[in-house]
Amino acid sequence: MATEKMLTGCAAAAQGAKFAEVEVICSYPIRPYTAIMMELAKMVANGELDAEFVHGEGEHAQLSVVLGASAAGARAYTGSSGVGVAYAFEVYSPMSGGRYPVQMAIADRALDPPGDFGSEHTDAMSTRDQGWLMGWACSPQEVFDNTLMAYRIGEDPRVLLPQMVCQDGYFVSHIPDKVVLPDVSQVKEFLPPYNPPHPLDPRKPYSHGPQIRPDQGAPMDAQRASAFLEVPKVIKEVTEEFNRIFGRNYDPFLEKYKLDDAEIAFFIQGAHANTCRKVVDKLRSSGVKAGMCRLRWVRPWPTHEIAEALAGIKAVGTIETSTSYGGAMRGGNLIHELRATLYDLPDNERPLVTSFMAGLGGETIWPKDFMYMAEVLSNMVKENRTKKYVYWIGLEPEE
Amino acid sequence: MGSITEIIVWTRGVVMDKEGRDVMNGIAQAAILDGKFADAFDDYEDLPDRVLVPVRKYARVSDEEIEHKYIYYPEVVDISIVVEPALVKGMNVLKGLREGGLLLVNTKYPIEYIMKFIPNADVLGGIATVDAEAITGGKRVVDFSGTEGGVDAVGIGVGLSAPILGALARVSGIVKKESLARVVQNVSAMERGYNEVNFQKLNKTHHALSWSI
Amino acid sequence: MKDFDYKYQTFDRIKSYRNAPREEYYVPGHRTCAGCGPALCYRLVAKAAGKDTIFVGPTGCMYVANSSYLCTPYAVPWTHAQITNGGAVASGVEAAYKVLMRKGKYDGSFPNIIVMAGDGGSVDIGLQAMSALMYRGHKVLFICYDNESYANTGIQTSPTTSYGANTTFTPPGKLIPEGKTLFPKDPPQLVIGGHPLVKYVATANVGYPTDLMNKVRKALSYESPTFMHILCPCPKGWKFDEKLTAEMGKLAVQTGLWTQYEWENGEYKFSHIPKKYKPVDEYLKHQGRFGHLKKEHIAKLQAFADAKKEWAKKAAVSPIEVVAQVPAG
Amino acid sequence: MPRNLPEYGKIAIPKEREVPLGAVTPAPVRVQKLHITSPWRIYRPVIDHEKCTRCLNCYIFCPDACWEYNEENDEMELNLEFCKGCLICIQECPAEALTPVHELEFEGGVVRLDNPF
Repeated sequence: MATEKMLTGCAAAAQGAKFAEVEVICSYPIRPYTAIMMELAKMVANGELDAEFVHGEGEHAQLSVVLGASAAGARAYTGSSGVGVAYAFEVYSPMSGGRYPVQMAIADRALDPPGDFGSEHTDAMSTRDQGWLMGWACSPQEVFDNTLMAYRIGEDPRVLLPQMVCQDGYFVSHIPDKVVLPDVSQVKEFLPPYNPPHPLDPRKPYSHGPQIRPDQGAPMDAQRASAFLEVPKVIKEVTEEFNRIFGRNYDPFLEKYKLDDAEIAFFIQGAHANTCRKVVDKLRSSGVKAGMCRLRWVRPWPTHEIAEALAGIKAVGTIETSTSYGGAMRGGNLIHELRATLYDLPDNERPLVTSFMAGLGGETIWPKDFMYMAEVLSNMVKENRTKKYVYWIGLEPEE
Repeated sequence: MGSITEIIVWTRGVVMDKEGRDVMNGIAQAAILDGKFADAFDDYEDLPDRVLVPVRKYARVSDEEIEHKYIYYPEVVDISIVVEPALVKGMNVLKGLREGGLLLVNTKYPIEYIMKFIPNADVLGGIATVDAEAITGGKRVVDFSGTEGGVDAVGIGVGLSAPILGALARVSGIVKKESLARVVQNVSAMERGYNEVNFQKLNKTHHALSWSI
Repeated sequence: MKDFDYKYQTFDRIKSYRNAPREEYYVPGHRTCAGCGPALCYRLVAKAAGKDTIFVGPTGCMYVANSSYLCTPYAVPWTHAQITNGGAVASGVEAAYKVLMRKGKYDGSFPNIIVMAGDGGSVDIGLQAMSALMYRGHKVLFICYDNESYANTGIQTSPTTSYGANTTFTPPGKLIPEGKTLFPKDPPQLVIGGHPLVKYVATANVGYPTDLMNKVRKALSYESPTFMHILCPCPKGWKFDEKLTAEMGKLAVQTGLWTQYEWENGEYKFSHIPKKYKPVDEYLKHQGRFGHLKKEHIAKLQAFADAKKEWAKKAAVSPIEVVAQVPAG
Repeated sequence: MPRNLPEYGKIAIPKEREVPLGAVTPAPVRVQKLHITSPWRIYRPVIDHEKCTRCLNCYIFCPDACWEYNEENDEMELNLEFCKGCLICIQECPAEALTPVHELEFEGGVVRLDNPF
């Protein structure tokens, strides 16, 4: 029977892993994600979850342990934050290239220097081109749901790719909210056991990951790229099925909040969308036609869906919670892909696009900050031009 | 674009790798002294080489600047040089050879005997042999300083490569003997290779190779 | 953790070459050097371990030369690991088998899980993962096949490269005439010294195949992690005639530069101790990597060998205290 | 798409360039026939069955598992398709039953591969 509990994002992730009956877990402590492992450790110690709980010697080892476990045929789970995500970097590509559908929970955190335990998306965003599915949750409930959905999508024979289930450190990972936990039978209906095509099994020997010649490199890369062409279809199917079984109402790729008649819109991912939504309401009540588009999947990037959702809106501002030093717009990551996404819209439907560096290092994005951004966007509409690529919230020079 | 002569050198990993590299580098360095344009490089896929594994190396010689300098594989080959004769059994040493091209083998065996192992010899314009083992006393230099495009610390043509280079100069005229003499360490072995090469002209003709023997 | 009766394999002692299993699980058709010591080691290990085996192969010659271009010589399951993480990937494979067997998803006996890591993948860049595996107590045999260099990339120095070796990163020169100036790490002692769950560590050498195979079998019969350090002469990197691979192994023992032993529950057992040791030069003279050494350098290597002999003598009589004590039971 | 946005494109890997999913390949049985190594050989070890004592040294020390004892005719057999010619077997033979003979002395065994692997 479904139950409702107050859970943090970390606790919700742990519950998701438990309902997914993960078999091998590999931990290493780093805040804020570490609470996920603390919860799972308790479950294993109490016999609530029959899994091997391996204490990795670092994040690189975490990824390596779960790679081995997945290759041997177990459903494997790990996670990290911040510099830990960076330390594991070598193993991301072997994981996706070998088509091991492990799951990594990321409660994001700023990278060093100097040490900063605050939330920022730069850790996970730095790994976005390594062939992993990357989803972003904005609430503990969505963390729980994404955990199950990501396994189902990643383990689909058409996909077989590892998944990152990201949540904002602290804001989601450490603030409890209502989470509906399903009945076990619902999960059984939704998520079949992991059944890899060629596990490391002495009864039927296979070699995993031999060397290839340079001329075999392009087909190998194309193979992963092809899988990503299939993924959107699978995400749609799985989300629909999830909604049906669990009674939720997710759009597969985007949360489209009051976008239909919007003139200005915020383009955002993660926790700050919760504040943003309220600000949109406030703006609406004062007559500003504002809306919000929240990304649920960064990889695969839902190009067509975004273009359709934002077509006709006059000005869009990305809320960047990550850095891309020296990048095309000199700000964050989202604006690059968003501008590329909107490029092919007809002239009369293509929004003006700027970006807001906000929420960096774990700073809160206050409603007043969103109000300021709305003002920038409204001015862009008025002047019918993008004056600047990037606005550093709280750090802008006086004009 | 002028005519480019493409040369492939077949040798064996580690124990005869430097000899093969010396052949390709010797050709290129002598050609440059001749006033020509030339490249020489290992086959990147054949690296790292293993003891006795068949490996390939390439040289290009041209009267004009070489446009496809950075293109990895030659599309066609004009001269195939085999540094260790048993390779003719294992490898198709005439792969990609242009009609009328040259095959040069370091061997003590007579040409007719070597031909037994080359069923596709009808493409050849000429075949040459030189017994580099006999000339140098079988001396092979094993040194890794020149691997991976490194700077060779030992110098070119101390061992087997010297007579092979001499033989090549004589039959193909692709490089001048005088230039080779400025490149190789063991000049007398190179001269002996030049003088002692065996050559048999075959029926096919080549647009660039005119046999000087 | 949980009470579950895992079905483990048992092994007979191999008494002679004829008695060794005929089946090969490391089959012909690979791009290792003619006369490759590590390849011979791989073959003997696979033969001793048999078909219920999973190999984890971190990057190195035994990955690149063996699994060239989508064809591999491993007739049993094998997976590549990064050069960094052989120990961690193997830990994951082992953990998976534990849980899968417990859940009734795998009904065979517990497979042998063997990491075949080079010296770099064991005690240099791979040390952290190897040590963690030993500490956590996974039922894995970690083998360091030691060819004393990063051979796959063209013979660069590693922590087990001998003093005085000419490698492409330690070329002898005017200022540094001996080439490599450092003495090597001691892999088995690294394991023995700090991992309480490890109860069996052995050294072996491709010059002594039966001994090697029996040590592998003994190691595999433990339910805890085991470690083997296997000397695998490398004709390319050491620059000796490729037919001398096994001879180099034997000469290493006969000169005292390599010691054959087992360490079992805190006690040492030595084998192949020569009645009279040969001078180290008998070993060095065949190897081009030492061709540049002067008398004084060779004397240093002789002193190194002598110290090893002394150590072996002492260790054989009275067990040497181990820092990380082995818990009883 | 009503707005006629560009498609992502499709990928068609030609049959001859296909690679297995995740580069996971079936294990070989007895030999890896995709990787014949006879072209490596300069010298072939030739056995004198009279002198051979069946001590199996050649078998046990071969890195390429090329020697096998044939029980039926009580003879050692060499797998010429894979023998690389390292000659360890000759070095380890206590009976001097093996001699190296240059590969070109034998007219058989021509494979003429296009590529070294």
